[in-house]
Formats: sequence, C-alpha cells, structure tokens
Amino acid sequence: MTARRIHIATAGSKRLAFTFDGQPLQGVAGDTIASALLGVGVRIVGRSFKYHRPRGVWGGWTDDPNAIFDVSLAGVTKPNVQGTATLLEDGMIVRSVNSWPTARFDVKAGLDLLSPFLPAGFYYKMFKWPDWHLFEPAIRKMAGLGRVGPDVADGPDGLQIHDQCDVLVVGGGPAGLSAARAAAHAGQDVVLVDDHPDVGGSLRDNPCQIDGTAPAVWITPQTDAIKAAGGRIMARTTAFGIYDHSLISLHQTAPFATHPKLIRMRAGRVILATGAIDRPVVFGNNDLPGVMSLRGAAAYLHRHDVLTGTDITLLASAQDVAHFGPMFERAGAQVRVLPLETEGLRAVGRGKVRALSYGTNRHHADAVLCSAGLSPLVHLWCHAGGQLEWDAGRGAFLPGAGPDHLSIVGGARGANDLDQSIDDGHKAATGQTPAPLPSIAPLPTTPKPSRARQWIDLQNDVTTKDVALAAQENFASVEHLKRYTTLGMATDQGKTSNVNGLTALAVQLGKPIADVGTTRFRPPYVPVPLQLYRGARSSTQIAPLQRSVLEPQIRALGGAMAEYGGWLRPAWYGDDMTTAIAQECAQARNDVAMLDASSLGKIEVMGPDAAGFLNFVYYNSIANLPAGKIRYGFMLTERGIIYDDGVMARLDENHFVVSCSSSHVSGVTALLEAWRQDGHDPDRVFVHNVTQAWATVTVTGPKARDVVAALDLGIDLQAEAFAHMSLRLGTYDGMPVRVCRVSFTGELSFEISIARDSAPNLWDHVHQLGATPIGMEATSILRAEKGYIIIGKDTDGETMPQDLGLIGPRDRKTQPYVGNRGLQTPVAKATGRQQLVGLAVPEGATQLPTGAHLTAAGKSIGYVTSSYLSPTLGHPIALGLVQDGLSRLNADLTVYHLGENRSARIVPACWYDPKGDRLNA
Amino acid sequence: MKYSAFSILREGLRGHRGWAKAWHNPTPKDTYDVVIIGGGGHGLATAYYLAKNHGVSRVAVIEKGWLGGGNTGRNTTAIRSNYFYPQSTALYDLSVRLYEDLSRELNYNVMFSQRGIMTLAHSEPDMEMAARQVNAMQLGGVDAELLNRDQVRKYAPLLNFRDDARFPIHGATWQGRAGTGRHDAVAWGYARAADSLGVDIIQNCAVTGVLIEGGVCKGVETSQGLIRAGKVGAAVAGHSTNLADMAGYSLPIHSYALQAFVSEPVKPVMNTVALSPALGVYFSQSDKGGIVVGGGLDRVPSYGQRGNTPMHDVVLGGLVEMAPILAKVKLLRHWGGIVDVTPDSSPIIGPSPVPGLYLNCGWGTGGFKAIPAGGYLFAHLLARDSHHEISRPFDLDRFQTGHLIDESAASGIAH
Amino acid sequence: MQRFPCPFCGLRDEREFSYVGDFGKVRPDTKARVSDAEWAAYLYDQKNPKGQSTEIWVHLPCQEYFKMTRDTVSMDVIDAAPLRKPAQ
Amino acid sequence: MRNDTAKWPAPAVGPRGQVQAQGITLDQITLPRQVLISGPRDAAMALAGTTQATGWPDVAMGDHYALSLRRDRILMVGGQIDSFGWRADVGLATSDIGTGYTVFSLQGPRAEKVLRTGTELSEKIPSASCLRLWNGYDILLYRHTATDRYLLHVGSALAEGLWDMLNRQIRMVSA
Repeated sequence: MTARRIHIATAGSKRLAFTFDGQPLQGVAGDTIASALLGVGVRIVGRSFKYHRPRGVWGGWTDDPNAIFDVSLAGVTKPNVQGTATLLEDGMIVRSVNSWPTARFDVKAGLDLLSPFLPAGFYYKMFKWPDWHLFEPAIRKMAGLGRVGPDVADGPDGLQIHDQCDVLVVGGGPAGLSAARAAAHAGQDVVLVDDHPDVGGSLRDNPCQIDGTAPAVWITPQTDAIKAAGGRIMARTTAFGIYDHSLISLHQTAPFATHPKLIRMRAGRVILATGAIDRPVVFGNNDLPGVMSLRGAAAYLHRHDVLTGTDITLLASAQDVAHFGPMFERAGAQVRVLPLETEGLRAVGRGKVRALSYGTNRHHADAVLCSAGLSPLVHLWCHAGGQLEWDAGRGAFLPGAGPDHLSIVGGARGANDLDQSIDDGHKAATGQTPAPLPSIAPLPTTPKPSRARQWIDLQNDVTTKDVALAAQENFASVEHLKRYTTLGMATDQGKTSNVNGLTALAVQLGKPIADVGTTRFRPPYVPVPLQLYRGARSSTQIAPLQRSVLEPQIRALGGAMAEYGGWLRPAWYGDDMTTAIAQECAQARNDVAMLDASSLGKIEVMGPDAAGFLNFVYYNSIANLPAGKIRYGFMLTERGIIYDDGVMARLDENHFVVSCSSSHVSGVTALLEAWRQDGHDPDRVFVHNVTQAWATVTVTGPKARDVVAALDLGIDLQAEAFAHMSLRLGTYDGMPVRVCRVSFTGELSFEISIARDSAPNLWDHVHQLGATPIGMEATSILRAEKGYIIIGKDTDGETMPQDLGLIGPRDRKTQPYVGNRGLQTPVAKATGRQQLVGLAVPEGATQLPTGAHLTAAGKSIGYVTSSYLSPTLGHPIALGLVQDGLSRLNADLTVYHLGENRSARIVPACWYDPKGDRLNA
Repeated sequence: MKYSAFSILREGLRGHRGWAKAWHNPTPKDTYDVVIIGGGGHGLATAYYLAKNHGVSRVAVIEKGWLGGGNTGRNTTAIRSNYFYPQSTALYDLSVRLYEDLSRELNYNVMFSQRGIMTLAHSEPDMEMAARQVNAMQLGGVDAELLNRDQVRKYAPLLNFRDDARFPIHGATWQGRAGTGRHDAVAWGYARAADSLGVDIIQNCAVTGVLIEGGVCKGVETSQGLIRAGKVGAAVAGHSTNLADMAGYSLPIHSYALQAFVSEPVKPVMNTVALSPALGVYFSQSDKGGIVVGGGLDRVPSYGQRGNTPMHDVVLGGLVEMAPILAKVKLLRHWGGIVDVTPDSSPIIGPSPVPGLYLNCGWGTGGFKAIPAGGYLFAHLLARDSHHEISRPFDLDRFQTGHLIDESAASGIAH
Repeated sequence: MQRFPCPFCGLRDEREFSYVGDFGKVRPDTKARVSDAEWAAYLYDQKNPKGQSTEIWVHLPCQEYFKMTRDTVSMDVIDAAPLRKPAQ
Repeated sequence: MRNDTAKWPAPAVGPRGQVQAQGITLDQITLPRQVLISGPRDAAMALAGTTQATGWPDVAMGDHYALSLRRDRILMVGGQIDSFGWRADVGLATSDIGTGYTVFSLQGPRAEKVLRTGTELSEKIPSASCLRLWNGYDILLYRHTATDRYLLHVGSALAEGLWDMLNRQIRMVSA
C-alpha cells in the first residue's frame, strides 16, 4: 500500500477518466493530475533528465520538479505540463516525458549505471576528437523532455489585456487575504491574484484554527469583505514577472484546451504574499519516489483527500513534526519521526522508497515527508530589483532592501507564524512597518557525508558530488556552479535546489553562505506558454498592409494583389502573369493605361517658412520653385545617403505638397516633423500628412490627354498651357482635383488626385474612356526602360546623389541642407564609389538575374539591382551599381551568379526615349 | 591536465578526485606588459592569443564579476559569417575558422555545432536580395547557398508554410558552416588555456580609474589596487563609454538591452538556426532541447540587465508566427545583456584616443560569434601596436572618414 | 513596459515613444568650416551615461519632441519637459 | 510571382455592418466633415467654431466638435470652413481630410475592456490628446455622447485591418 484516496467525502464527487502512459485511470473533480495519480497509487511519474532515474511527485504545487507530462485533450497537445499544478479534466491523455515505453519501465533506465563516468562538466572534457559533430546527433536525441504536439495553433492565440489597480496582492493565503482586505477597506482599488483555483493558500494545505474557527470559515468573510469593498479576486492567475515601472505580468489559465490570458497589470503598489515552500532534506537516495515535501503531502491530504503513504516517516523540525504528525495519524497513517541531523541516512528501495537506513538501523517507510526548513518565494521580489539577505537561522534568503512600491509579507518574508502573517498583511496594506521577525536557531540541515548519492536538483540530476567537483575545479562562483553543473536550470528554475546547492558549495569552499551569494531569479516565475505573447497578432495582423479605396475596383478587373511598400497593390491584371505584364506595358507605350497611385505620399507643408524649410530638408533647391511647378528631389541623411526621392509641388507661396515613395510616407513625415521642431520655427511651418485623404488615378500613354480631356476637369491640357512637371487645380464632378504632370513611365502622364471617396467614380470613368489598368510589375518595367530608379532597390545604404550623376546641388547650392556636410566627407569624395549604370547583355542572351554581381579579377565590383525582359524593346535590360561605373561606359564585365559567369556591357541607364520627347508631349 | 575520454574513465574509477582547477585565483601583480579589462570571451581570448601567438605572457585579465558573466554568457550562441561587405566577411570568417578548430586547440569542447543558419526570404524582392548576398559571400570565399522553398522545408519543416503566413517563405540564404556553440565553454576554455600559459585572471576586481601619465595610459586603478601596464586593452562590452569617461574621450557607442529567451526542453524539432528578418526573430534548439530565441534591441537605451515586455510580444509572438507548432511550448527564462551599439553596427577595434589604451568594443548583438577573431586581432594590435589587415577597416577613424561598414542590408535584424 | 510622460499628452506606454538623441547637441553651422572630427562628433558621439541621462525623445502619436531625464539603470523617469513654448 | 489576393480578404464596399457581442456593439459611422487645423490653439478653435477640444477622458457631444491632437493641432469634426491651405490671416494651416479617417464606434458596458487589449486606458490617466497607439494602430480615441460609447478614427488605408483587429478582440473578450 502506498498513496491512496481516503475520505468518504470524495465518493460522491464527479469521476474524471484519464489515461497515464496508456493505462486508464480515474480521478475526481478538483484533482490535479498529480493528486489523481497519487490517489490511485502511481509512484513513478517520470524520469530524470540525465540518468533516467525514476521520479515521483515531490511537491504539492509549482515547486515540484518531477511530475512533468505531455497532455492531450480535445485535439490540443501541450508538452511539459506541470502535473502538480494542472487541474485534471475528463478525457485527458497523460504521458510521462523522457521515458519509453512508460515511466515505470524505461528502456534507458540503465544509463544510471554509467553515472560515475558522467560527472559535471563531462561534455566539456569529451568529444573534441575527431569532431563534436560525430557525437552530437545521438546526444541531442537523448535530450529534451516533452514532445511538441502536432497540432498547429490557429491564431489568434489568446487575450492580452492591460489592467491597473492601486494595490496588487500576489498570493491569497492568510497574509495576502489580510492585506487585500485591509487595502480594500482603506478605499484602495485592490486586485488579489492566486495561482490556485481558490484562495486560502496554506490554510487549505495545512489547516489550523484561526481566531478559534476553521480556516474555511475564516476565508469566506475575508473574500466577501474584499469584494464588498470593490476589490477583485482572480484565481488561477499567476503573477510571473515584475517589470519596469511596476508592470506585473499575470497569466490566467483556463480549461486545458482553451486559450490562456495575459493580463499586464499596472499597480500602484504590490504586496507579495507568495508564501514559502519546503526545502528538501539532502540525504542518500533522497530522489526515490515516495520522498516528498512535507507540506506537499499535507496539501494532497487536505485538498484532495489523498494520503501519500501508510507508513510515513517525517524528516523535519520538531515544530513541523508536532504540527503535521497528528494530521497524518488522524488520516490513518503510521507516523515515525527522524531528526534532521540523523547520520548516514539513506533511503532504500528500487523505484520507490521502501525503508530508511541509518547507521545500523533500518525501518520500513513507504513515504518520507521532508522539510529542512522553508524557502520563501522571493522570485518576484528579485524581478523588481529587491535585494536578498541570508538568514542563517531560517537557512533561507530573505528579502532585504527593495523598491518603495513593493512590500513582501508573510511566509514570503520569512514569517512562518500564522498570526504574524495576518498582521504583516494588514500592516503592509495600511502603510505600517511590519513587526521584526524573531530570530531562530538554525536547523541542522548541512548534508552529512554519505556513500549513497545525495540529490540536490532532482530534474537535472545534480548531486552533492557534482557540486564538490565544480568547487574542486574552481567553478566557485555561484553562476559558474549553476552553469557548470546545470544546478537550478531545470523547468522548476531551482525552486527546491537553490539553497541546498549553495549550502553544498559553501561547505566545499569553507565559506558562509552569505559570502557565496545566490544567482539571480529571472522571469518567468513559472514557465508560460509562448502563445501568450502572440495575442491576436497572427497572420495579416502582423504589419498589416494599407489598402487603397480603389481595391474593390481593382479586384473586379482581375488585379492579382501583392505587397508593395507596405500596401496591397495589383501586381498585374488577369490570369497569366507573363502575357498580362507584356500587354500592360504595350498598352502604356502605345495607347493609354491607368494605374492606382493612391499610395504615393501626399504631405502638405504650409506656412511662411515652408519654402525655406523644404530647401533645407531637400537636396534640390526648392526655394526658387514657382507656384504651379513641380520639382524632383532627394531627401538625404546627414551622412549624405539618399533616403527617399519624391516630387515637390508648389501650390502657392506658402503651400507645398511633397510626394514621396509609398513605403516612406511615415518616415518622411517623421523626418519633416523632426527638423521642423529642431532648428526651425514650428509656428511658421506645419506638416500635414494627408496621403489617406486623397486617392490618385494616373492616366499614362500617348493617348492620355484624350482621356483626361473627356473628364472635363476645367483645365487646359495642352502642352504649352500645362507643361511636364507642373500642377493644375480643377474639378471632377464638382469635387476638387489636383492634376500633376509627372511621369514614372516615360509617357505623357496625368496624376489626378481627388478626395478619397470620389476616386472610385473617377477610376470607373477613366476605365470607361478606354484606359487599361496596369499593375506594379508593368509599371516597374516601364520605369526601368527609362532608367528611373527605385530608392532602396537601385540604390543602397551607401548611395549618394553623385553616384547617380546628380551633382548640381552639391556643387552649387550654397544654403545648408540636410546631408551637405556628409557629401564633403572623405568617403563621399573617394574613388571607387558604386555608381548606377545600365547593363546590356550580348545579342540573344537571356536577362541577367537581379542580385548577380559584376566582377573584376574575381572580386565583386557591384551588382545588378533591377533586371527585366523589356517588352517594348524586345531584349533584356538591367540596372546596376558598379564601382566607378559612370567612367566605365561600354566596358564588358563578367557577371557572376551562383557559380556561373557570363558577360554584360555597361551602357547608359536609359533605353527608351532618352530625350524625353514622349513625356513632354 | 589534459581532458580526454581516458582521463574521464580514469577519474570515473577513482571518484573524480584528480581533476585540477580550471584556472587559478592569483593576486594581482604590480605591473604587467598588458592588462586586459574585461574577463568576457573577447578579453580572455585576447589574453590567450597574446601569450600563445605573440609570446606576451605577463598579461592580466581583470574582471569585475565572474569570468564569462557578461554578454558571453547571455547570448543566443549563434556563430556565422554570412555578411555582405568583404571587410565583415574577412573578420567573421576568421572567427568561424578559428571556432572550427577551437575545441581541439583549447582541449575544451566548446560544442561548435555547424548545423547551418538560414536567413529566410519572404518575397521575390527578398529572394533577389538573398541572391545578392549569396553571390557576395561566394565571391568572398565564404560558403553560401541560395535555398528554395522546398529546400527550406527540408531543413526546417516546423516553419510556417501555411497559406495565411504573413511572411511566406520563398527561400533562404544558407550558410552550412555556421551554427551554434556552448557560450560558457568558450569563456571557460579560453580562460583555462590562458591560465595554463601564465596569464593572471583576476576576478571580482573592478576598474575604478585609468592611470594616465603624460597623456599616456600607464595602467588601471582597481578595487584590488593600482596595476601598472605597458598597454591596456579594453574589452568591456556594454560599458565601453563608462571606461571612455574615465579616460577622457568620447565614443560613438550607445548601450542597449538585448534580450534572449529559452523555452523548456523539448525533444528535437529544429536542427538548424533560422532567422526571419521580417519578423525580427531567430531561433535554434539547444542540445539540451530548449528553443533558444533572439530578436532585436529593446526600444529604450538601457544599462539595466533585464528586458522590457514590448520586445517579448515582438520576438515570442513572432516566433509563434514563424513556427506555429511551438505555440504551446513554454518560455522557461528570459534575460538581457547590455550591448554596445555603434552607428553602423560594426565593431571598433583599434587604438583609443588615449595612447597606450586600446579598444575592442561595439560588437552590438554579434559579439559572441566574433570572440576568437576579436581576441586574435586585438592581441595582434596590442602586441605589435599596429593593425592586422583584417581589423584595419574597423578602426575608430572610420567615423571621421565616413567609411562605415553598415551591414543592415545583409541581415534583417539590426545587429 | 515602461511609461513615459509626454509633456502634452501625459503618461503613455513606451511603445508610443522613440529615443531621438542626447540633449544639447546642435547641428554645426555648415556654412562655416566644420572639420571631419567635429562633424563625426556631432553625428555619432554619445554621452551614454550609466545613471542619470538627459535625452531628446519623441512621442510618436502626437510627434512632440521633448526633453526627458531618466535613470538608465533603474529606469526611473526623473523629469520631462517640452522643448516648445506652451500652447497659447 | 506570388499572388496574395486570397490571403487578404477583399475589403468592405460601403459601411461595414454592425457587430454585436455581449455588452459590445461595433459600428462604422460617417462623420459630416473632418478638417485638420494646425497653429495656435485659440485661433484654431475660433476657426473651427468650437470652445473646447476633446482629449481623454472627455466626452464629445453633438455633430460639431473639435478633437485635441497635438500641442498645435486639432481635428475639427462637422462645422464649416471655406478654404484650405495656409490661412495667413489667422496663421493656421488647414487640410480637408474628407474620409481620410474612417470612424468606428464601439459601445456598451464591455467596450472599455475591448479597448484595454490595445493600450493602457484608464479614466485615471487623463490625456490632452486623443491620439494613441492601439494594438499597433495609430488612432484617435475619445468618448462621444456617453461614457461607454467610444469613437475610433483610423487612417482609412488601415481601416480594414483595424476592423478585423476589433473583431478579433471582441471575440476574445467575449470568449
């Protein structure tokens, strides 16, 4: 007989069916996976990481390092589920990790025999010769705990929500309840969180009388009072991290197969009432299943009616023995007691503890319930920057100095007395100083030498010998110890192993523990699912694309949509990409085409200083631009690098519209704002980004004028009246329009901008007048035929204006402008700069791959930035950046691409209508 | 004492009583030929190469905490040389080549695992940029391949190949020689080897001042007293400007927190390293089974060795988009290191404005992979007072000439 | 998640802010001679103090550029002030 | 070349239909006029014909009001302005936004919870501006008519995304 369910009370409870390693079992409502397993007598719940030693349940909640499972339910599989803190649900399929075929009969159990040859640091000393790669695959296969399930989560993955309160109380035990009640009573907006399904904490784990009443009777009035005062109580909610500016991350769990919730709580004050856990006793074979946390066993008894053994030995302080012993006796167990200082103690058994042996003595035991003292849960305290101080009497790190907005009360600060915990909570909530802790005499908990292995980290298989070896090899800093032995790096993050590891190290070094120090606790306090962090941001909600008001029209015409510069735009129209693109190019060159240019930036710059301001921000001179005219220009960085190109149109003396590339609208707007507020008078120049208020329909092609004329905009469209690079205002159907004669295709073009909601009518009208829609791919080819660049594609992060042959402003503009000094640095004047050129292939050759490199003597001297088969010209064209390219005209160069060489000739970067007759038409 | 299978066997049979200290705890001497400030990977490697390659053995490494406790022990352990500019390729590939033999050279298994790194291309323009990158590397003599979608799937089937993936996978650049290493082992291996060559490694010793006489750096004041030195080398990632303040010069460096994340161990699901520039995430799986995840810098300049939550959503949320089957794997731990960030995200190796004081800093997010090269080149500079040709372009003077080495086009994550 | 006080909008979380640069840097007058060293110092050098730091930040939604003093270790915000005269 | 037409569902044509969940109603609404006015606050208010500019947690009323955006900028809703551009007479820059902002209304006792998914929102943290980042979207957020009726303006090019995000969050909050 080992563990079993006792009380009759559970007889009426709802039964929950589940399987463990394939075996059908039953639990009752309210069970955790671990309590259900213990309730039916399962001892071995898993295998340890390194040696595949059998592992049983150690703790009653999140301090357990052993009961880790892969769990499936309703099509959802989760790896590494902590069985001691996960509620059992009907139908769960529970599988032990790191074992095969089952936890009980694990084929790799024999690994333990090799343990003398697998010391700490084993891998650093081995497998260097001939090569780590020969050994690593086999080692990787052995590692890992659970298996990632096959199911793919469909986003969104769960709720992320912000919240705030005056006082956040973490932990619903006596101290936390007391604090929350007092704070709520004082009129504070209080939130109390507890990771259990109900509040009460240690009162439910190990009940004792409060104010002469049973704990359950005491708890309800507290929660009632908290709620009545407007406080909120959140169960199944774990505070797992405290971050800067008092932000506390809360993980709220829900039924297994549903999405979890991440609450980011901004708290004015935080009261930590996180309690304390048992510190294991280090003795020989103390990793055998059946060796358990004393308070864990008490929790199983009182929360789940599970008695963890019938022949129990208590290994704990006299105070604990007096408190807990009778509880287990009343439940029907035989209870024996061994003092903590028992020499030569070791557990005996295979797969589970059967007896304890010490000296010449030996007695039977099916459960050994241990507590070498209490370890306060100070993790959150440390996240927030709180300091720790070693308390030799309690054998624990207690909170020292900490941030003002944080208090720590009850067991979490070392107060293990119920009255003091309640008093602590009240005082913290009402701004009083807590009563000092009584000093206590140390317990004799230093591990005694033993021939049997004494385990410190149960999941990662770290023993006292490993610690000794690390110290012997001078891994004497606690961080070195942790990293060298993996002590405390398991999924429980050292909750049970930390202090025992430090104690063992201190013994080896002959130093007090206070001088050895401790490692930092880092969030999360308990592991949290990655899906918490995705929230609703899956698929199209990551970097969502901007959408044109004309998209329905474009889709109706067969537009194939794709992403261009942060917008969803038509790549081409129709089913067959290649033919479509060629036809669209021909349409623009020979007839009339239309395209949606709504995404181009429209940034209004207004005010008496607008002209001078733009003159400073842009490379090109803007101050002398006449009203009604448009100028092309570059925006440079202060290094002199081209950031964006665009056109500036001057509407009147004090009003400009800057049109930048689609992908740079917010960037250009931000830069304009930055300079406006730095070195300019922000009351005399204003920047309005109105890109989304206007939509733009571009009509382009030799017959564009006929189409635009038929729109009856009230504008004289003749070339003499409305020249290339100018702007006119008109109306369409009563709505104001701005018409720009600029051209990205090289053909006669009119860009007609109109209020967004009027654009669909305009678009339909232009289409009815015979213009054919063209997509971005054709547009891209048309511009390349003209040698027009796309910033960021045909330029890179080193390109300056002179590399494109545009040296006028650099040499002549006298007023300062952004980038002017950068254009005078040694790198700007150096030879060997990469310059933009055209690239031609030999007659009959195929097009160059974009991304191919131009080489000289086997070294790269540049690369192909754009390359197309020109439908207009019937042969390939390409643009590239080449070192000193502008002085290498007509040179033949080798082109390298993925191991193959071919040849190309440097030519001027314009193939079509170099004089510009067509766009000026 | 040599580490080998034989020594393991022997010690296993006699209870491991024979293992010697990996390094000693010397008290500082009054004077050294070279004092290295910073007992991280770069500092320890510099000391090792000074002693081994240049015969300079009166060397001290001064560490304010425990050796390897800075960014060396806080990173995501990626090692690669998939860079675009030839200057970068030369630097980082020197490092990869040194790593390839490091375990045997140091007699310490640093577990350099050449499992390959892929940088995903999420669109046709990305593929063109990937080709530009691969060609640059191939021409620079570094291994690189351009993978198509199916090849990526073969290497990493857990990636998001769904139709609704925000950033579909078109292909990737691939460097097969790249991979991961065991970060602590690199520090420990160099420390043990340097110690055995007579280098003094002085832990728990903080530099409190720089001794400058006649405008020349002559040593350092420390919490363990004044230590004179023929030359002083600073390898204090994250705190380079604090040292500059002590010595009276300025640096183009800003300190940021860089976070890293590891999940609970799971059975192998990912055998390579994958980076998505669009999502700003990369990850691999450690030999122990943890999913190791990294991303970009925090938004707020910081010396706090901890991270902020907005980057958690970006990086971990991005990871779930990148590899949706990891949604239910749990985050075990996250932490932050303080990194030196330069304007071009390339390191600074060279003399400081104060004669006698030399700089190895500015590695940004990429310091771990460069440890062997950083140490090798810094040792050369300190021993000979002149640059190795590979480190010359990384001199501080590049910010005046404008010859920046900005790789932002080569890798999607600012590094 | 930190919170910063925009002098106009008030407290908002850090996602709404961007670091701009050290407070007190003035663009050299490029009409006069500016040496490469001076220019590089203006563009690139950083105070980067460990502890109290006075910086320029921008609140992205309202595009307010402002001066903020904060502690780069504790992350405490010490002061925030507008660079502009108050609204009329 | 990849065709992403299917991945991005076609946007709504015309106003989007009402979405209802427990305690939450989401609608698209049309406002009569939206005009950006930049310059000194008093002059801007005078031009807009309003006496106060709504920030947070103010409740705007009626169909003619001003929203406070920046130190030197408001958005006039409703009202009448004759000409746009630089108004030298009053030192103001004006731009007609037309339908450049799409406007959604979120109403009901649980609406505030939906909003808290995307920003730290509280009546205890007032703001002079209704500009805000919400779940990554740049929006204007303020209350109108009632304390549980919220209006959200978003640049129209991202209206489709914001609508989808609001729907996702409503589903999650209601789950």
